[in-house]
Amino acid sequence: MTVGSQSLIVRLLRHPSGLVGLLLIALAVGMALGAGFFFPAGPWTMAGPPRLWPGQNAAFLLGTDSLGRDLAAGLFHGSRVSLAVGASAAVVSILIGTVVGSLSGYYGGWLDDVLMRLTDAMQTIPSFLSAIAIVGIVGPSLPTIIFAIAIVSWPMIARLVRAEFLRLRTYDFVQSCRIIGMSDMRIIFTQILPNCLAPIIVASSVLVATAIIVEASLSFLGLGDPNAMSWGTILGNGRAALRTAWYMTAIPATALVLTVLALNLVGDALNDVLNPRLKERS
Amino acid sequence: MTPAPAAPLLQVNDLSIRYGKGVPLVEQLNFTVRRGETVGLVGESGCGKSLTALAVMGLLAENLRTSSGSIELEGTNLTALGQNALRGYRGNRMAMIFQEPLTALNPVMTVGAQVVEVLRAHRRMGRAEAERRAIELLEQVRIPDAAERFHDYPHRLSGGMRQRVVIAIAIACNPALLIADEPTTALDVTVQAQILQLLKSLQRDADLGLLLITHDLGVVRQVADRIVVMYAGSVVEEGAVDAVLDNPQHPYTAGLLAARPHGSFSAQGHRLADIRGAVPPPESRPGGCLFEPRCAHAQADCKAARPPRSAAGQDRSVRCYHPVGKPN
Amino acid sequence: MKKQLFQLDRRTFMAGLATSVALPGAIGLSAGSAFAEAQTPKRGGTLTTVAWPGTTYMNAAITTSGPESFLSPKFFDGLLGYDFGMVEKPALATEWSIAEDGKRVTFKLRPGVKWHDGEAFTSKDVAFTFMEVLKVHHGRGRSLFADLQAVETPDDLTAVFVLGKPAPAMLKALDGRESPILPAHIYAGTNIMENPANTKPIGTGAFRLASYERGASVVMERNPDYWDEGKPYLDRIILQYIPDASTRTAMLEAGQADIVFLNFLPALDTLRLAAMPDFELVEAGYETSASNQQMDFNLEREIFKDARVRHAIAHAIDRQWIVDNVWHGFGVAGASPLHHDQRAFYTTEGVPQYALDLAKAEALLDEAGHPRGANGVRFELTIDPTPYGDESLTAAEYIREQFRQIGIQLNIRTQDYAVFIKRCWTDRDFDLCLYTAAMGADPTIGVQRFYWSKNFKPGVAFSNGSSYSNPEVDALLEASQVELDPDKRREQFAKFQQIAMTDLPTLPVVHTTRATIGWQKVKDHTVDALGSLGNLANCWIDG
Amino acid sequence: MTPVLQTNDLKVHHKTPRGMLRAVDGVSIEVAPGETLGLVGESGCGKSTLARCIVGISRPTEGSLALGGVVQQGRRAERFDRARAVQMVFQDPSGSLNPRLSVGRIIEEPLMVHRIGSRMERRKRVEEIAGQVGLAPYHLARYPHELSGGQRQRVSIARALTLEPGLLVCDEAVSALDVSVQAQVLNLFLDLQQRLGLAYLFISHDLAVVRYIAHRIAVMYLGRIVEVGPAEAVWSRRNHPYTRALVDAIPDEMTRQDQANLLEGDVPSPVNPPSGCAFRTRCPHARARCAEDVPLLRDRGGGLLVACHFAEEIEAGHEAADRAPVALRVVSGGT
Amino acid sequence: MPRYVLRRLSQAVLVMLLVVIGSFFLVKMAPGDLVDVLAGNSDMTADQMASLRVRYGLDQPVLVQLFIYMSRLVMLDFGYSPLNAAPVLDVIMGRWPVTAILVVSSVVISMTVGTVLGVISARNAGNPIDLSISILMLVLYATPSFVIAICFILFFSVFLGAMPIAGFATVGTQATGFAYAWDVVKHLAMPVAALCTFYVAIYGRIGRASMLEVLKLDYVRTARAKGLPERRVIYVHALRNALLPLVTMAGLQVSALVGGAVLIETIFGLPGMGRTAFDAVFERDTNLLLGVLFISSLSVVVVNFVIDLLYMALDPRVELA
Repeated sequence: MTVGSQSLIVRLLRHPSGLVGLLLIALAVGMALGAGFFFPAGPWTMAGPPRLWPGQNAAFLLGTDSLGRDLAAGLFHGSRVSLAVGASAAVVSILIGTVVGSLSGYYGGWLDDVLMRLTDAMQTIPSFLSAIAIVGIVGPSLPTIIFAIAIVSWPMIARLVRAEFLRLRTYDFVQSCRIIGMSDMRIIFTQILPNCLAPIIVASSVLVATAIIVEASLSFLGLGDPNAMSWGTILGNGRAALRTAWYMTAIPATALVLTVLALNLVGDALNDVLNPRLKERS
Repeated sequence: MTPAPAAPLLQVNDLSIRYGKGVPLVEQLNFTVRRGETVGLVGESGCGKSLTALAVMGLLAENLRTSSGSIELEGTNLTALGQNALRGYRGNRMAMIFQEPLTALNPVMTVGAQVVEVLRAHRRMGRAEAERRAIELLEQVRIPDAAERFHDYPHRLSGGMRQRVVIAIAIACNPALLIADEPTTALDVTVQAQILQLLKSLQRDADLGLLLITHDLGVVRQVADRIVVMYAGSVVEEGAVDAVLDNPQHPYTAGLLAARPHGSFSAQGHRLADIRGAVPPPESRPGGCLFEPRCAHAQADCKAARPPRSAAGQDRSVRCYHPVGKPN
Repeated sequence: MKKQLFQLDRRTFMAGLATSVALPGAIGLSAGSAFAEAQTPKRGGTLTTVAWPGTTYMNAAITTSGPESFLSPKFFDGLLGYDFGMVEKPALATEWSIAEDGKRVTFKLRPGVKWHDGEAFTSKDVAFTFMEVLKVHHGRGRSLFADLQAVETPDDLTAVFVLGKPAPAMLKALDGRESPILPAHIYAGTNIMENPANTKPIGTGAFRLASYERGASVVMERNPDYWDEGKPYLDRIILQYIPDASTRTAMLEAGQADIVFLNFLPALDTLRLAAMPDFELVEAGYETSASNQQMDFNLEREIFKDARVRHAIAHAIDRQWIVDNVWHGFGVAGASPLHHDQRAFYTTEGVPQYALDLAKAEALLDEAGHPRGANGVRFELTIDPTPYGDESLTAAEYIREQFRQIGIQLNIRTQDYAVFIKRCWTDRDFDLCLYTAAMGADPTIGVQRFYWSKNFKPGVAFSNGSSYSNPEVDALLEASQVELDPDKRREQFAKFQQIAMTDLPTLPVVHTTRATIGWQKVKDHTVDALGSLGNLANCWIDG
Repeated sequence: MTPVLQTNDLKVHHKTPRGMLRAVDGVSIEVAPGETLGLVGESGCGKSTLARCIVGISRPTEGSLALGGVVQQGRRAERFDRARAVQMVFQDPSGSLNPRLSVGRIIEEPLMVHRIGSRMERRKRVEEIAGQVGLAPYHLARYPHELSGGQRQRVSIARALTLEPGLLVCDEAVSALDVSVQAQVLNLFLDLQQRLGLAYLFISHDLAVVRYIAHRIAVMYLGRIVEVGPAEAVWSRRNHPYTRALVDAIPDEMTRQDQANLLEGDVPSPVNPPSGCAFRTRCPHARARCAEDVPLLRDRGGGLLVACHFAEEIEAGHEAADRAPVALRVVSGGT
Repeated sequence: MPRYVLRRLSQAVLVMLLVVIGSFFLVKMAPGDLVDVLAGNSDMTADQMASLRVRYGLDQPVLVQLFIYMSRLVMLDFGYSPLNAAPVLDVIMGRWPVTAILVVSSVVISMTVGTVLGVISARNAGNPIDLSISILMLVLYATPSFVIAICFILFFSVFLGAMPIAGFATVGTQATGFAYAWDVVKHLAMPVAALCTFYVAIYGRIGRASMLEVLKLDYVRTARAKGLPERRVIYVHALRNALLPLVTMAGLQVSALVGGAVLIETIFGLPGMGRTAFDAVFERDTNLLLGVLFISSLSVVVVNFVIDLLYMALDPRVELA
């Protein structure tokens, strides 16, 4: 559990799926960071002739979309939005989920009952439906989309954290903290939570991946933010030209699939490397 | 109490077990179990006693292997057999009882089904016949209302009852060799006594060879005929139970006996004779005598090389350059 | 592209036609089945088509929404039909005449017509439909028939419309789509909106309802007792509701649908299929549903009160680019508040046009007192594109880019339909809104509502959203409502078009054209101005 | 002297779906300063629940609990004082230490919570305590998983000692250790008691360990104390049939004995305990009266209290047979 | 048993109550209402809109509307769907079976296929078979269902011309009995498969991990010690226990599938609950949206209850406590 002599990154890089995953993610993050440098005009500029196939014109390596926008620029700038949506939605849902799960798991009793029924209710309403309803009703903008994804994702984290708390709170080291007079909040934050970090980190990689897919699905249904170019936006835009210019769909779809794949690979590797259970007993 | 000498039922010769290609966990192990005899295999956690049992059963985890030596059961070398052939022996000619009776039973199958299963795996039996026999077996291990318990799931039974079921499974096919790995450690002391008594009587009735693995010298004294003491993957001393426990020759055996709390401090005012330090992990075992770093009697030669196995009387051996206790 | 060449042709062609009422059947716009060499129709067969969204009712007398417009004419007839160029032709009425003063219109009804349930069709049904249903429940009917005071029924086969003042536009709105005739014996005395017959139609039309799976499909079967003897040719029409446009393409391509009307495929797919030998593209037959994509300036916003700003914006938007890249050629660059299918009135003569000219746009903005700020931005605006279809959003994205070049920062705001309607016409919380709206069979029906100051009615969707008010325009529009002389009406509308394009409260972006794409084997689906919005009684399948 | 621990008719009941679970059902015990009270009983008898109740992890349903003469009200504000009065050492030496904290930090934690001393002072104190329990300074930088079981238990003890409590509750504190290590830890407990005047409530299922370390022994069965008294008196007089059965069941490495009088069956469920004497269902001496009257603890002389209707009879019946070998064993064990 | 049922039931009622209240307020958060949409379609006057609002009760304060809605709900009255010109219950009853069949068959198929793949993978842990299955599952996991759906249509229907693309059955079909069933199977094959892929991957991965974990447990060792054939050890002893986390997953999957069905129903033109909800959002058909949310949540609750029972049947340790 404890990070030993090697740093986490080094251990991830030694793990085959960790290595592949990290490389792919580094690529995506690199695209996000480099977007402004490589394509300073932004993704919206109608820079060239519409529907230019990849390779047809050296200035537009990946071709252009129906409005003559450079797909490469879209892909780079899109990675910003897609990754940002994924990461922020994950952060928000982890925050909510962790608070709910910790309180529920630590205190139990009526608080647990109330919070778990709330969690049940959230999980009972089909989550993608709620996301659609929220985005549809509040209006599609990035904050709304992030909020909608987070609001339907936190129950999973809450359950995970709660289960970890239920498991960990019976551990004697937690009891001993209570015996030395430690306050509940201090126990939750300094004793139990650090020990649930591993499963949360593993889950968060999946969460980011899921959020990216959900955002793309929303865009596919026409519920993307029209002022933010994400991979989902390009996918949605390219759809009408699927049969005439399939590259418009294939390029963002590939980016999407590879990123999600990479996040899952890293998640698997983290799972192995972090070894989230207390396994020291011989 | 001493059994008549008989042909060895189980003979373990120079057995070593390694983790992959790494250091040996168990080294050069030799011991025998005769028909109708109970051998107590004793040692502290990590000494390799459970590994030895699993090696005999052919149940070592995939990353562990027996790197040398042989295990002969009724004259057949088990290490030379393939898994399929070995399967015919397991549960049939040799059987095993595990430490944790709850986890040793499949939680989602009735106890009856788990007994029936082993019968049908090794005996040509119809379902009805197997069920009848299973109930008999449950009765034999003194489970009250056996016919009803037959349909219960393991979690409905107490720890002692579960261990009886595990025993019933083990003896179902009348094995020649029964290996019991810490069969009573997880049980309360009153239940432990019941189980030990049961094992003893079953062993006596069926003329079983019983290999009893335990860390509790008291249990060995009560049940076993011979004792094999292991330390850090090796046998350090073996012999008849009474002889070894009354007159231990290896400092480790003696230390174990002395460390056991006895009497009353408040009344007698004595400290326990502890053994300093801890058991070394396999990768940092000393080159000389394994016990040397902890031994109060260690001398210079102990560091040099592993002491050989030396006979110390009839049926008794010890691995020590400087045995303690009364010479035989 | 072949397609664009053709459209240029058509524009010049139509300019030539502007003064004459179109010749029946003479507008051969494409190699459509309407003009293929005469073949003997074969009877039988099932026509499968796809559409979206699903329908609420099957009766277009109580709603103006799209799905009903397509469905209703199959079950219900109107008094009249229209040949190409919106020339009246008989349907349930065999003859019609207008009194001198234009205040009485007499219809002779077709004898022997039976409702699907066997009851006889009479003038009572006509009177009931107009007075009790269309005047009350039909969105456009309410204003169109506002001056219809009574329908007299001297006998079973005569209906006399009594009008408060002349209504020349009315005669263009009597087809089965716009004004379907309902059976009085089913509807009279009931709550019309909740009458079960709204989804179990009993009409006089060519087809009867065979089955209906709500939201999924409608199956229509041949009405054996149809008055137009021998018709319809088809045994059944199956309409499947398919939400996804690409799926609709796939179905047509895989032969799981025979034909797709009303631009229900992505434009690029339509063009791709049209280039294949087995398919045929027809662009005729949508005259009653001619639509413009247009952009309202909210004239209540201070910045738009200055016409130079509006003109500058018009100069910044290349409408032909939008036609080519957003509509993929299915349309004509916006040049007038009217639609070019309103041939009798449409003109560009003397109508100011705003060619793409970014420099001029910038100059106008400078002149209007909106210099570029430190960051190059003059001011910020928001555009609300209608959430139906992709074209509004895509066009908005283009406009955003154009605006960036002249120093206007444009934010696109998307929302669902309810919010869009509420924002633009109720709350009036918008700068620019971009939508596509029907211009109607006659400008009085479809165009006037956007420019008439008396139709500035917050809360009413697709009313005068820019809050435009020009007494001269009001006078012209009001005069044309009652003008019986076609030439005078034409002049009134010509003047209107000139003023409207000068004031530019609303920028016409694209005059859209609609298309039907189907397998070659489907014949005669578009034989008049109503096309697929008619009854498809002439349609047949070859082979 | 004021007892460091005094409970009076303490009860801990839990609601379960099957009914009220009477884990602790009226326990009155006392521990004097510097004294070791051994508490024995089979699993499920309520000894751990009692321990948790004493250290404040769970609350008593009824009865009173006084630590160092101060009656505990169960308020949150009491927790600092309680922590200074009583600490606990747990069974599982790996689960009782936070795997993410260094040994030094674990030992320091109580001082930090109680805001005792400056950083440097705390460090010094930690090293001092670590030395007391036999840990070297270099151990303080290690993490729990890098230590052996015995060392981990030393860390647990060190942590319990930092607040200098008068009483340590040791719940099966040596049960998970190997015999050789167990001896080391038991010796440590004895040393600490002598040096610091600590009192222990020493809970174990292992009667031999308890007899060795305790001044007095209490035997618990189904939530109640059935026998309590000086260690040797309880061990050798065995006035309660349950105590007798426990002692008889210990397999002794020194002699081979015939286990003739074994208890039958298992401990009944504490949800539906038998009427009258809870032990009667397994008791070889049970009679009609046992089903009706709940036996109360009675003074049997010599500080021995026994809850059995027939204690006199049982002691008399076995006196002759039992005394001799017990005495012998004590002598021979003293090597 | 009754005690357990009672407790679960009260939990379920509470959950449903939260669902109703939550979805009601969500829907009411929306700017614009049904009447705005109707007005957009029918050129209404402000007066007409006002009177429509009175008719649909939209003029009342939100809490009053909630109270009215809930009191009607008790009598299973979901109100009227103006969009469909029919009572909400009628609409839902027409659409529910589509989604139910879609979801149930997806759960069953993905669980079966996923488990089989997971077990094969676990038994071959570390070798090329395991590796290729793991890679396949990763790809299935990472590919959004709508991408897969589109590929299916292009390949099986357009390219091969083999599969019907849209609908639940051939429209206007006269087929009955087996022929009808086969027709439905053909229509649902692609949607179900597209809906399954993600979950095949999930089950496969969980199944593999769970199997590997179970194979390490003591009772599997006991089973081996009994000398049972390996097949029996795997499929009788290990599998049944390894299934438990998969069954738990199925409970969550049902809810997610109903949501995921939106995309699949959209692409395959299936008139199901998901698409209905989607349209209801955009047409502000509040009653319909609430009804769909309610019924789909209720279905999820019921299915979860059934899954709990199934879990209990699989795992006797879960007592009725």
